[in-house]
Amino acid sequence: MLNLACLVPIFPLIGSIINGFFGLRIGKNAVGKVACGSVALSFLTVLLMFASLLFTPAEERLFEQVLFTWMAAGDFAVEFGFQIDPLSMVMMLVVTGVGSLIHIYSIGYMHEEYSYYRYFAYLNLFMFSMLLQVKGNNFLIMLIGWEGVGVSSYFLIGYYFEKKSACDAGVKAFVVNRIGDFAFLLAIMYIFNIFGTIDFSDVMHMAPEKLIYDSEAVTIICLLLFIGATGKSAQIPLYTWLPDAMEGPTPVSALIHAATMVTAGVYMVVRCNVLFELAPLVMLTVAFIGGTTALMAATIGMTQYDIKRVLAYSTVSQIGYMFLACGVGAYTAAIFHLVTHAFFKACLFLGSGSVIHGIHGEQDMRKMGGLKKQLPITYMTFLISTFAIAGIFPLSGFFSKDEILYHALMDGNIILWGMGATGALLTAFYMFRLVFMTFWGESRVDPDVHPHESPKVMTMPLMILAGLATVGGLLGIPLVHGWHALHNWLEPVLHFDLASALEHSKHMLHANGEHAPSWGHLLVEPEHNVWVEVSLMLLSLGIAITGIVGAYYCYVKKPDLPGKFIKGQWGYDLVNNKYGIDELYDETVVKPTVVGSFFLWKTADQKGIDGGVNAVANTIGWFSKQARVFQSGFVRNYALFMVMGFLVLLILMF
Amino acid sequence: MEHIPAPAIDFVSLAPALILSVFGMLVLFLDLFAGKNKNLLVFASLIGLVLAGVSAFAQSNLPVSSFGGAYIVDHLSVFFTLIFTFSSALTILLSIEYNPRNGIRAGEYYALILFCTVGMIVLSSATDLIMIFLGIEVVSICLYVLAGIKRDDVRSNEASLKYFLLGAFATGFLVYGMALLYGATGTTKLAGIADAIHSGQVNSDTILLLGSVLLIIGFGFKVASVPFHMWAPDVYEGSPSPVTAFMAVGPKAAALVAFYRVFATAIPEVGGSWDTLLMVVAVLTMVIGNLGAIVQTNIKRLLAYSSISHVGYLLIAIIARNSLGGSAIAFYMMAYAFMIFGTFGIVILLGEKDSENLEISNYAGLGVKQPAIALCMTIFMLSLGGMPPFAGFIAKFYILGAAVKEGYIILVVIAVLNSVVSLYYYLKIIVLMYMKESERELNLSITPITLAVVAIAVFGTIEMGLFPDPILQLTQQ
Amino acid sequence: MFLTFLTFLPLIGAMGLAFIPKEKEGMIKQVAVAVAAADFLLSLQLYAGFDMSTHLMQFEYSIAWIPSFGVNYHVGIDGISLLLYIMTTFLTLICIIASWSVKKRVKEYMIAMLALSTGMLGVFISLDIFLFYVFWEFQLVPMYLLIGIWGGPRRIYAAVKFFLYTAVGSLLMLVAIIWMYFEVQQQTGVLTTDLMYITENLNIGLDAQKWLFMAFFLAFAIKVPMFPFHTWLPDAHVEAPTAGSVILAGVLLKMGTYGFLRFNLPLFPFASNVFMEYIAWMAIIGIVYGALVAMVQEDLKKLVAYSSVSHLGFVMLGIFAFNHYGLQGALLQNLNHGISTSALFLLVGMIYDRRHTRLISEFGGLAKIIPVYTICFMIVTLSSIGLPGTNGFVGEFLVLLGIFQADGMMAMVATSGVIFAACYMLWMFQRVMFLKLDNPKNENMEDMNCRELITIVPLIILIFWIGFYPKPFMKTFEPTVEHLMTRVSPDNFRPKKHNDEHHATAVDKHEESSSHSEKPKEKSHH
Amino acid sequence: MDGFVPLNHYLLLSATLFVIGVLGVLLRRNVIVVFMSVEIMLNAVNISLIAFDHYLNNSDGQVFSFMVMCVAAAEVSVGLAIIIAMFRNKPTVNLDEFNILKW
Repeated sequence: MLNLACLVPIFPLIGSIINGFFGLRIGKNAVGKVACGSVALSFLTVLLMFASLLFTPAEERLFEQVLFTWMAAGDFAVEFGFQIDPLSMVMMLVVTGVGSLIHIYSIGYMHEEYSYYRYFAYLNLFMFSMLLQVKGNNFLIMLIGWEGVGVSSYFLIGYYFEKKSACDAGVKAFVVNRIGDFAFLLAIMYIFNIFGTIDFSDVMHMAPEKLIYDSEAVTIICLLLFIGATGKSAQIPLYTWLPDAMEGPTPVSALIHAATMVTAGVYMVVRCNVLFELAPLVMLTVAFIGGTTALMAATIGMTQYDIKRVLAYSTVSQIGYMFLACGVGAYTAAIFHLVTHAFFKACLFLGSGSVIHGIHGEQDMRKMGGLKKQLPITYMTFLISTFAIAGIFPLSGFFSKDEILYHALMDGNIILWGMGATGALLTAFYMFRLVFMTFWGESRVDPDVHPHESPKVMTMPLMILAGLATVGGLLGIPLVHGWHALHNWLEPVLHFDLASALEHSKHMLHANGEHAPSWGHLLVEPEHNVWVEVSLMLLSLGIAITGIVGAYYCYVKKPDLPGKFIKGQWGYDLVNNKYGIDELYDETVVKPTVVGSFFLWKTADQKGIDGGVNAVANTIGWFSKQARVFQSGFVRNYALFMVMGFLVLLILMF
Repeated sequence: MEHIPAPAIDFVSLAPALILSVFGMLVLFLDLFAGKNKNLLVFASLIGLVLAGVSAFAQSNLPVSSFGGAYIVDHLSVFFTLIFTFSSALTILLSIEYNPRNGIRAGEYYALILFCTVGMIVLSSATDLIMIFLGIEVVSICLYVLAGIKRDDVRSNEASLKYFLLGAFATGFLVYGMALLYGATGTTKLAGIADAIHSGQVNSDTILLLGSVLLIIGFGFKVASVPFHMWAPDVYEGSPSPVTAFMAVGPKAAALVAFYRVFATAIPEVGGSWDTLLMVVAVLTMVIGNLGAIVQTNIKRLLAYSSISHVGYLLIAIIARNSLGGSAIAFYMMAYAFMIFGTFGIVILLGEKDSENLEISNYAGLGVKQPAIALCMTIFMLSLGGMPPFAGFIAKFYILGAAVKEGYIILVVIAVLNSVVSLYYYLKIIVLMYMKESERELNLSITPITLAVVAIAVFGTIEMGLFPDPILQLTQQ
Repeated sequence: MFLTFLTFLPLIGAMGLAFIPKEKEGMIKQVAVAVAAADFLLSLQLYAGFDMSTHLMQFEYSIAWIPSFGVNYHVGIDGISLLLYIMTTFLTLICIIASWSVKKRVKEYMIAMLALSTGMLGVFISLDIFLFYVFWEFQLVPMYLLIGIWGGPRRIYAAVKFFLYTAVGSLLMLVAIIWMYFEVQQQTGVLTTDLMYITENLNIGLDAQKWLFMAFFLAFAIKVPMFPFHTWLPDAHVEAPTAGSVILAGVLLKMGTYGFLRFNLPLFPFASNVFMEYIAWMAIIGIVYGALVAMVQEDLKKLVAYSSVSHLGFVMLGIFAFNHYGLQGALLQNLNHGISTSALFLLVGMIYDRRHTRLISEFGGLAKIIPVYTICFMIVTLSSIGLPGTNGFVGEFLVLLGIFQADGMMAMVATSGVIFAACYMLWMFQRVMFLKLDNPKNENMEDMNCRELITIVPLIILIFWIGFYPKPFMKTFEPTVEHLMTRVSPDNFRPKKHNDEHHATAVDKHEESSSHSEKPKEKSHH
Repeated sequence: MDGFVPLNHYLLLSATLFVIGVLGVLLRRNVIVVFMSVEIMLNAVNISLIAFDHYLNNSDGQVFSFMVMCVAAAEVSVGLAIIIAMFRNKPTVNLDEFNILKW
């Protein structure tokens, strides 16, 4: 049953090829069917595989399928193979599941588009690469998908390619991602350098023996990997592309820039958890970067008026949470949040899409308001998801976020928890600000636009996702040991024996004749304290409600309050234009590169090198012009030259 | 009564020279009856040349020396005899259509060529200073006349005058050098000189060295090496095209052989001191030759300068002073003969009734108008530039090889860099032919015999480039 | 013999063309295509008959050519040359098809094309230095004519520059060749220019090796072209006709890298090791420099030309990584560049045919009117960026992997080229294909026609084929590279091996260069 | 014995004559004079040839000098012919007026 693995990515690929090359001929209807059909097919296959994986005993839940050897040079050989284990299974379920919903939604959303086929070709291509990425059994296959999704997102962001902003956003996204990939590539090479293989299972298996705990090598590797992750998952310092990526069609934002692609980084970190466990320094970095990103993005989110940008920043911030979780070693929590986030954030984006669709492409919240009557379904689903993301019991967001915060406090420290908690507060605030500004209050929609609820094909996915957002929490019921389904499910992947790893490290250090520091304290497990957890839950619930109330107060009770409050605050301005990070990058990186290149071309290349080459030629030409002067035509000069030559020779001779 | 011992003379080995002299006189004699139509003379002289060429191989057991070692016929001289007769024959073929068109009616023209060839043959096998002097003078005097054979043309006159005056001037130096050499070593036989130097019976080294410097001037003038080259461009330009071609190949080759014999066989020991001089001369010759050629707009002048630079390469072979050098020169001159006669054949073909069309700008658009001729010209240019797979490349490889073998790497590097420069102006002609549009229409009269000469030359250039082995073997004996 | 036949078939074809009256252009084109196609299909036989298990020369044929010089006509192919050879025949075919739109002097054009093909093929098979040199110089001429006659406005400047620039290098190489020729005669008494023999029997002191290496290096570095010697390339590319650029990028540049593998490394292994680091850094500079300069070009062809500089930097880097991954990567990258860049030039040529300009600023928004073209262009662009799944990635990754073994720092700088590549290619793509179609001249541009598709599609297929399943290509290199490694791998040059005094100087300099590549060595043996 | 003139004196004489001839060629404009200077050079050479001959007492020098003489004679005839032929087209003997061919 698991042998179907290879089929999963094939379906979307075929779909994409059909749509890409024959899309125009077969007509919109067929295109939609092909696209959704292919993804649905792979979703079904995944379900089948899930079932069969479910019924294999936990310790045998690792299945590798090798199709062929991709590249081989000397002892370097990469198989083109897939790895099916609980982790990749979760990802596949999310990707194909949410993916197919969004495909269906797109049929409705994009139906006026001329190059409808192009859109679906790209979207299928994305599914293909995303699946490759989560299923690859070694780093390079992952990299194929990793860059594949990058390209497809480049296409999809630049889908409206006649808008300059869209194109720029696309290029920006791709290039920034490339910076991440650059680090990722180096990491892979380094890994091969040490392990002699880049196969996930082998590397993870060998890591404890080959790498010394907290040694330079492992730190560098993990750091590089993490940089790669930040590129893909829009974390500080490489997050700037994601907000711009909202230039793409909304379903794309939902699928790629919320649910699946941007979480690839998290997936990768979790996939390499063994390595990260060995690099405590990097772990700490990850945690802090995650926390900071969560906080900062949230603050920016509060100030934005473009409905999609608010969501974009919230995405950045939520992924920050996931990294925070990874950083403190709570991988389950990270994946858990990844899943729930996929649900509610996809729902939110699709909802916003439906809103935009309903009021004919308006994205500015200041031109919305009071839409809950015209768009009831959208409103309901949107509200549910908002509650979920704000972390209101018993919606999915509550559980996942809460678990992260708990671990942040327990395995991390109070600062990390503080960041998370503040982030939660802000999240609740800006999300409800969004809801209130969009759906409540009196309508600010310009009069000649008549908002209307979206067709069923669009609302249906909304409802499904909202449902998932509601019940998703059940995956990880806290408090009671053993009820945490996701935790049990992922256990075989995340199992890591720190003690033995440390032993190995000690041995290796002694082999090198160095003294191993005392790592005893690392092995004491903080005992699972139910009461702390409960109190934390209540606390965070409180925080969330505070945020909501705050938002209600500012945007429903006294809508004019924020305006007064923020007037002339330099802090607000700073946040409002995103801490000027984009400008900073422009000034420090982009411009110098371009100017420098011009210098290289115009001065170094044309004047310098080529100038030199031509100078040689010209010099010769000049000399030859001089040389002919001697040929004066006077016999006596010629004779003179002969005599002079004779004298010169004499001088040389004697 | 005592009787004077007559020097041993091997007439068979002298056959080429003798035959040619006889035929020369015959031609002069026939000229009396020939009247307007010179075909008879042409025919006679061609026969003479062919016979001479054939008879060169008559002598089997080489080397043979006559006149008490003043005259030696060895493989080198046989091969060169071949080059001479061949080039003279081609010259005559070229003249057949050129002369009437350009108002050269003198019948002695052909006789002079034959006599000149005799001189070259003598020069190439002379092993005695006197003999060398004699040969050089025979050649030069014939050439003075040939250069000015277009009596009513001022340029032709000027050419011959310049050539004559400077030639005589140079002869002065040459003879003086020979005199000093003779004085220093007490003999005029090259072998004797070599022995004298070898066994250290030299009366005065100063005189010896002075002599060799003077010789460098003398020979330097004949082969047109810087700074004794200045006559060349003017004379080449002024003289009738076939004569120019003739001058560029035959006499130069002869002088080179003599040069080689004197410096490489007679006074190699003092080489240590004169090869620096020769190197300077060689480098100057290459550089000035190429620099001069770049700016030329007149094809004949351009070729004159290019031939100067080629002399530069050939001098390298003399400097190398090894057997390879001699055969390298031989091969090079053979290849060069093909290229030059081909090129001049085309130059003549492109002449019009009224003008000779010597401006290279007239070659523009030839690639379209006369693809075949353009192709041949391209081949000659590339071959002159030393590009494979043509004769010029093998020749250059040979020469450079001779020098590298003796370890003159720097010299060789300079040479190759020069040949890059030279490529520039050879390419310039190709550029004109293929990449420029022609300004004016030429009313060409493509004449069969000249075309045939070009064809032979093309064949030779390619053959010696692709399958040089037969000729290499000839030279390497 | 078969090789000889394949090599000279185009030339024979060219001679045949000479007899067709130049009015019958259609017939001339057909004949040319027929010859090229035949040559290509037959050359596939080589792959079929190639024994992948040995590094020895195959299809070897040797016969005395100039006995008195000891020159043989000795040809053969091994893993290094096999694919280059086939690619040459392949690209010749593509180019001749692509030159259907040539109007001016078709006959000469086709003749030059076929003659060129023979010249290039000869370079890749000759195993006699003299023969090699003959071909090496011979192919200059047709290329020179192609640029000079059918090129753009500044074609003459470009052509002459191309010719002389190359000549400088190759003539110095000639001196080196002659030197070795006599050296080997002195050492072994055999007068020969046979490469195999010289490689086996000539042993040269380090100082001499250095000089010879430099001479050969100059010739090949100019051809590649490596960083400071590259300025002839943009001019040549910009002025050359489409097919000319394709051949130039696809094959002629490869002759440089091929030269390094065939001559510099096997003949002067020690010197190569001494110079390794400098050359590696030159290559890296080339990578970054080419990419940066490409970024700001206004002319499409110039942009591609500079990108070639960057890509070939990768190839050189791979060669001078001196380990298995690097060499294989380099060889593969050689092909990749041949495929991707040729495709790029073909595509640029197509819009040039339609609009007679190559200025990026003249275009924009083409994606709307010529979708098929856009797709092709996109794919090729991505492969040139080195996207995983396309051919570009496999080669680049192996090269980088190789250099990483040698020196992490180098690897890091070199890898940054990947980022810049994305920048300049995508930026160019955006400015040409995307944005508003605001230039009315572009509005009625028609999409690719069947003939153009025929030229592009095979290349695109190759792009993905190598991208996803490079094995059939890479396994041809394996044994040869293995053999080459045993010759040049730095650990051959331990101090103990060289006890003569002048080597002692090199040894310590040589230590660090070797110490880097400890790891691959010990690995490639377990 | 007395009355014996050492070789060097002859050599010096011939050298002086030779230089005179050279200077004549370099300095005089008149074609004929230049031509005569050349002849002087040749005769200077003859002097040294004879001197060497006498000094080395073998006859090569004399032979050589005879050769030089007749060659000189031949040159004279040809040279004068050329000058006359030229004079027909351009009635002057000023050497500096003959420079159509240059550069």
